[in-house]
Amino acid sequence: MQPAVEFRNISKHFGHVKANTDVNFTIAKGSIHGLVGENGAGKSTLMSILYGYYRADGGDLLLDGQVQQIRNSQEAIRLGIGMVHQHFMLVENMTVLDNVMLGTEGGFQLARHRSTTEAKLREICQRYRLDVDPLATISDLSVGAQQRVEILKQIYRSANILILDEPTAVLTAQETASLFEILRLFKEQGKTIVLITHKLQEILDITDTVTVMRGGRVVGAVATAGTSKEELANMMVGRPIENNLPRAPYKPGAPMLEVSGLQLQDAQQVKLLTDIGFTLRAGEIVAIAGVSGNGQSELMEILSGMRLPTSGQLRFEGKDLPFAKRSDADGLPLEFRELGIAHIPEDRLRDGVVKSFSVMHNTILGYQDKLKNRWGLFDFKAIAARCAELMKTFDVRPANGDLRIGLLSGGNQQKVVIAREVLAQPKLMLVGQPTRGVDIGTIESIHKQLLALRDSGVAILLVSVELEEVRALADRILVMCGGRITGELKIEEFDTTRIGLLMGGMHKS
Amino acid sequence: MTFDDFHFASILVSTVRNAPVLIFAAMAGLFAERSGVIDIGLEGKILASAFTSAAVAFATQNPWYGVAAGVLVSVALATLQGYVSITQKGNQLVAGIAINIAMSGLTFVVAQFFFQQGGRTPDLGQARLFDVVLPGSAAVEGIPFIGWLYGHLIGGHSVLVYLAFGLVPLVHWVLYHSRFGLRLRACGENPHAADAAGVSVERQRYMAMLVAGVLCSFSGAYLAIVQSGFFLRDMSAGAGYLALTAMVFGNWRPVYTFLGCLMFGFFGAVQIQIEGVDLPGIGRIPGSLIQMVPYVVTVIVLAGLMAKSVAPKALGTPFVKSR
Amino acid sequence: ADPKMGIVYDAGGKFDKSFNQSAFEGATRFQKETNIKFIEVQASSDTQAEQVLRGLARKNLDLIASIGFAQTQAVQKVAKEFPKVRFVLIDGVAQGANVNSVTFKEEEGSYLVGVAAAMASKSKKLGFIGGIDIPLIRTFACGYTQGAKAVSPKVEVTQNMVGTTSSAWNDPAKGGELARSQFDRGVDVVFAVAGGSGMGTLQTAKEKGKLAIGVDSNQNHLYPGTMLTSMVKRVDNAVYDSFMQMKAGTWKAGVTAKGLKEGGVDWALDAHNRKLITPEIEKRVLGARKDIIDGKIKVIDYRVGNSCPV
Amino acid sequence: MNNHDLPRWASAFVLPVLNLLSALLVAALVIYLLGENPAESLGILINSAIINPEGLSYTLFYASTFIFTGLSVSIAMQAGLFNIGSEGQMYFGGLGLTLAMLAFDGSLPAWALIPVAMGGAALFGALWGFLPGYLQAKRGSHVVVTTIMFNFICASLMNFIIVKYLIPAGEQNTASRAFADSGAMPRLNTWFPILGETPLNISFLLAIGALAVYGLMVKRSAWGFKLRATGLNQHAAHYAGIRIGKMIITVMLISGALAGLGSVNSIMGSTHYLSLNFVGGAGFVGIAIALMGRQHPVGIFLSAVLFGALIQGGFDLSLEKPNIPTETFIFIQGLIILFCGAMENFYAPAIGALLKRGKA
Ligand SMILES: Nc1ncnc2c1ncn2[C@@H]1O[C@H](COP(=O)(O)OP(=O)(O)OP(=O)(O)O)[C@@H](O)[C@H]1O
Ligand SMILES: Nc1ncnc2c1ncn2[C@@H]1O[C@H](COP(=O)(O)OP(=O)(O)OP(=O)(O)O)[C@@H](O)[C@H]1O
Ligand SMILES: [Mg+2]
Ligand SMILES: [Mg+2]
Repeated sequence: MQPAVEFRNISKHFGHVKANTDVNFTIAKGSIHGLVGENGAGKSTLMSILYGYYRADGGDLLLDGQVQQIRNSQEAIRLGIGMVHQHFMLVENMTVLDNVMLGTEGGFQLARHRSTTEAKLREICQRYRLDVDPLATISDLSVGAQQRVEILKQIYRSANILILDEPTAVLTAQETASLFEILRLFKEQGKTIVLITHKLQEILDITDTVTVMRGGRVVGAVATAGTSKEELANMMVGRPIENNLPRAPYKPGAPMLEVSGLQLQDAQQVKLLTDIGFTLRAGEIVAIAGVSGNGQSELMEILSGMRLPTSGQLRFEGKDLPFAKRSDADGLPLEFRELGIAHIPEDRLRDGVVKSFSVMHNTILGYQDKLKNRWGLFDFKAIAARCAELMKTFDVRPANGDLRIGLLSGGNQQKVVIAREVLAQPKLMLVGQPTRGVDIGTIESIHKQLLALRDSGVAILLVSVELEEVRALADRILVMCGGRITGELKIEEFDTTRIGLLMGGMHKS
Repeated sequence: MTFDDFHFASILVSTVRNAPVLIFAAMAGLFAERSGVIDIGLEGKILASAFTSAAVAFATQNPWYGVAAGVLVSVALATLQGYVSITQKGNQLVAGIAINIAMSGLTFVVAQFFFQQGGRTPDLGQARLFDVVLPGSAAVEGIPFIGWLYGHLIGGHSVLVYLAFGLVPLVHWVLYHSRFGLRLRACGENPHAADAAGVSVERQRYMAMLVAGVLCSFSGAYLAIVQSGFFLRDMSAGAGYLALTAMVFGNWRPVYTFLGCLMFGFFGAVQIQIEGVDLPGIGRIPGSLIQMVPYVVTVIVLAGLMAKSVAPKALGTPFVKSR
Repeated sequence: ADPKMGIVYDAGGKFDKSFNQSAFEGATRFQKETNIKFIEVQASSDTQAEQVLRGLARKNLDLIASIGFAQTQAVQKVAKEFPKVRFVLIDGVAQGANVNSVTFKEEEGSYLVGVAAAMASKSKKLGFIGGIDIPLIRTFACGYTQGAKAVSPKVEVTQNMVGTTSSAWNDPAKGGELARSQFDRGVDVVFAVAGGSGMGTLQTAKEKGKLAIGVDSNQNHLYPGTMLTSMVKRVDNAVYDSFMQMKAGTWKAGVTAKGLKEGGVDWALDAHNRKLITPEIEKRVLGARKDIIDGKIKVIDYRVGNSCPV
Repeated sequence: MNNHDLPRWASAFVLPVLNLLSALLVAALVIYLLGENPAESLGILINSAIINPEGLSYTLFYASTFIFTGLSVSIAMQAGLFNIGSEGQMYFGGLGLTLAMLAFDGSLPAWALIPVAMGGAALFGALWGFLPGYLQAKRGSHVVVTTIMFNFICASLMNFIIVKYLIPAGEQNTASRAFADSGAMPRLNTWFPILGETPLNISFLLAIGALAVYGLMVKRSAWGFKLRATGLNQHAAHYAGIRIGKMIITVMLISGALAGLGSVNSIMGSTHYLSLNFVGGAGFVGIAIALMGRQHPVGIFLSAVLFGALIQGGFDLSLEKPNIPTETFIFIQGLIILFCGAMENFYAPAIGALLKRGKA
């Protein structure tokens, strides 16, 4: 049978970065094809070429055996290609309906087609069991729901070839499962699907064939049935991945952070956090598990000084955190940092880095006052040396401190942020979604760093929606739902089902 | 002071007459900016179309040729601005400011070259656009209130005034209820999303600039061939910037922007009325201080009442496919 | 040899429909009659005024006419540096043995048009539209009001200024809008002293069938039928005379204030407004004119005490 | 962003020169259409603006003011604020300067009077920048709108103050009295007589100093880092512990002070009195300069000199060629801004192709 898609010698470079070099492989019609590789391996670039977002510098692209020139997304859409991008392609201040209609309005007058589209969407939601309100505004939706909107868009457009670029990075296990249900349905309908993910288990669970990329080239293509996580990891990273990282025995020290009666209400008096209380000790990792959007982000913002709580007691090393007498949180994160609290924010692009600053400048962010000399000036030689050192230790690639950080792949951006915060030698480390969108090699190194930090006596509060990650790192687990802590477990008691129930708010009180 | 000194009727009529210059320009700016292109070049386009309209209306002795020529020139400028901002991906503020400065000079030079009157065109005389008298105005003239309402507030304006006021619901409809508007807003908020949905961002932005060019030209035409009856150097006198202000004030939404324009028109009219009048408790405010009434009011309203303004997210950033 | 003449306009430029233009006309008249050319320059800022004056002085000009009070300090300074060059300053007073300062009694001319306006008005409500609120403009307004009140103390004068920046002289839309608003309030004669903005006023008066009064040069011809008269300020004469004196060798330094008597200001009566000026009006205005010249009526100059008696 | 991988020398020198030439080409066309010889005109322009020492001196005199207003706009831009209000801030700064002069020019010697007056200018300029800054920081009022409004308000207020309080009795000129000679900025022709009788004064050196300090602060200091972080990503700035509200207010104070200092050159360097609308658009020119110079000290300097040269050269040219009104140079300014500031990469693809072919 003709393959649905064939890449022939596709190459693409951005400036001096060779994102794709002589890529050759085929995707069989009606199959689910996995695409894996380290951060920056060129997966998104390749798929963007297929979707007409970028144009290849060289090579041919064949659809159903025909060479096609896909110059822009319109042409790709016309050819029946749909893509769910790594970063959401949604207009935040519009409704789901408008987002779906965008590009497929069906006429100059929107009203004519609004109601039919809406009806169709509701029907699709029902058929595929997607929980989305067509009339909701995107900015009000959780990331999971936004992901569902992206899927909904593609179903509505009934693409024949569907590209999904890391759709599961922000989904919970249940959400992932239901997405896969949909993908299987698609496959039954004869559609071709390309799935990019860093979670090898997912590859094994759903794909038929896998292509592995590294450094812009294809380094392997195998049938899923005949491979294993280890083999894939080996191909991706070039070395085996350790599954169980070594860690020192659990010996918690003095209480570092004591939280009790913490409340948070927003301007509309909606309760975001209710009665949060827990203690975090030196040398332990406490993970907060939960579906995203259940107050974890707000909790982290408060603990890092980015937001003021409504009430509650927060003590750090036995002393109250300096919230009192504050009318706004302006400048507070700096005070927290000076106390020894470091923070790896969950939304690194928004909070963690200044995209148009160089990598080197980003390694200063938050510590600018520590690094200035007595004239208030920077010694850029020393800072560049520090940055080079840090890029080496944390294996940031490319190791060029003068590059705009926005040009680095997500995983490498994350490494820079983590390196920066670790380097500050904090007493308490707040870590939000440290490995979202990060490849397995990098995950391993990030996990190693966090464990080393724990072993050296730092208290770590980890927020993660990945139960795998929680299991790999945590000493104790708190589960949050609806702004409350719904349960606590020791790592020995780890039990996916029970945690899942707690995450859903079903707990015996 | 009595209520009679404070000619409310006259203020309202004056508001209606003052507003169109701002309404046309602000609506033009709205299209450009909702598509993601900053339009600080309104002033230059107003000036250029004011000159062209007046010059052509004079030469042909037909105001409508003047209006048409103004549209052409304004659209040409908008296209240039679009070319720089969209295709060249240049700095949009620079492009706009450059156009403002260049037009301030060029209109003078050309006017001087052709008419030798110090950058002024001759009087248009009969080639002006005159006020429309609504049918039956004379009949109701005598009736208190109704006569005024029908004959002076609603009637008795130039066609362009009706166009300006009629434009507002139209713009609202186009922006929120048409395909064009949906795509426009998407391009201004998240051009990457629009692009991924198969909308050509560049094309959409060019179209927005064209619409902006057309609308903006009416502002100039109104100034020259309705309000003044000739062109005079720099006669836009900051109207483009005020229109921009009204738009920001209205949070880039047509109806609120329109209200912003009316507000400027209204306080401009109030300011005329209270000049030299003894206000109870305050006394007579010196003329030069009265001039600042509309601006002070704007600041107070902005600072006191408005929520944070939310510009289109992609405003000012050329669309480049990269991270 | 012929004397070398120069003329320096201020920021308004030689086509300002106001005193710069008038100066230009005077110089042109001189050139036509004598065939002696003159150099003309516009100084857009006070710094430039000094630069220009110095530049012209270095070219060994014999007489430089500086138009507008903004050049006062520059004239004073450069005149000191170049004692051989002579300067005429229009509208301002500068010290110096080689400077002739010419000012105008705008209040006297304005008084006359005030009289005419008050007589012509049916509503007894008069309007005044100035460019910017500065003493010179207030002087016009004050003289106008004095004249109007002399006809009848009951006459009311509504005053409006166009703006506060230099665009106030180039905003005919606002000039027209101010007129409309005054007409709405019952005004039926309006006096516009606002450069290019005033053009909007005159035009609106035409449109609304109300009377308007022009300023500086005779603007009666612009809208015959609604132009009641113009308050002419003979800057052209001042420049012309000065140039002529230079040619004849009778030029003298000093300060001259030109009023009705000296032919510096006047009202304009010509074929264009003949029909509007009734014999009564004409009689009354001419009477007032004579009284002022004879010193029987003293029109108060706003600038002297920075206040207006009426 | 989109430099087409040109070598540094090409993007830093060849492109700007080509752009400038393009602007001049259009200008030449206009001059030709006006009936004059473009080459000759350009010769006069360059001679009287750059080559002739007195002309150059005037060029630099105008540039001194523009550097200050350009810096004023630039520094606010670094924090992501578009300050359109430099015009009003400079105007108000002139008032501060004048009040200091009126109070002290009879009593203080020059070495004390000049700094005090400069302090007055900076203080009043800062005050006029403070209010929009405060409203932006605390109330979220868009600084573009408020600064436009404050320009208008300033014009009215100054009109009122000058006419009501500052015009000496019986004077016609809408200006304050002239200040004592001790309040004059020392002129550079004292040391360099070749400059002739021109107002170029030590403000020029101060402007250069301000550029250097600006460059140092923005690029090398921790404060500048915070400033730019605030401008580029407020979320990240907040995360980094930068006090955004304070930063906005501070930068608007500095921006206003810089604009206020622009009045020192105009008033103490040249006219020695405060007159109505003395700013004459220098604040708006500052916007063009900041944008064209890309907020870089060298860029600001070059653009300021270019604008100064156009004013000076254009003025002289219009003297010699009555067919070319001075307004022509306003048009040419616009063209230059367009070509050099907004179409900076117009020739990049062509140059890139040329270079590639040369290599192959
Ligand atoms: N628009 C761009 N400009 C410059 N460089 C880019 C651009 N897009 C991608 N790159 C670079 O190209 C390389 C491949 O990037 P790509 O996004 O395709 O990687 P990826 O495999 O999708 O990584 P990840 O797993 O992190 O999503 C990276 O080095 C990246 O930095
Ligand atoms: N180069 C400078 N020029 C002008 N003001 C400056 C400069 N550097 C610092 N400041 C201001 O001086 C004050 C003290 O500087 P410093 O950098 O210590 O501020 P800070 O209190 O740490 O501010 P933040 O809380 O924003 O970090 C601040 O108001 C700052 O904005
Ligand atoms: Mg990717
Ligand atoms: Mg600090």
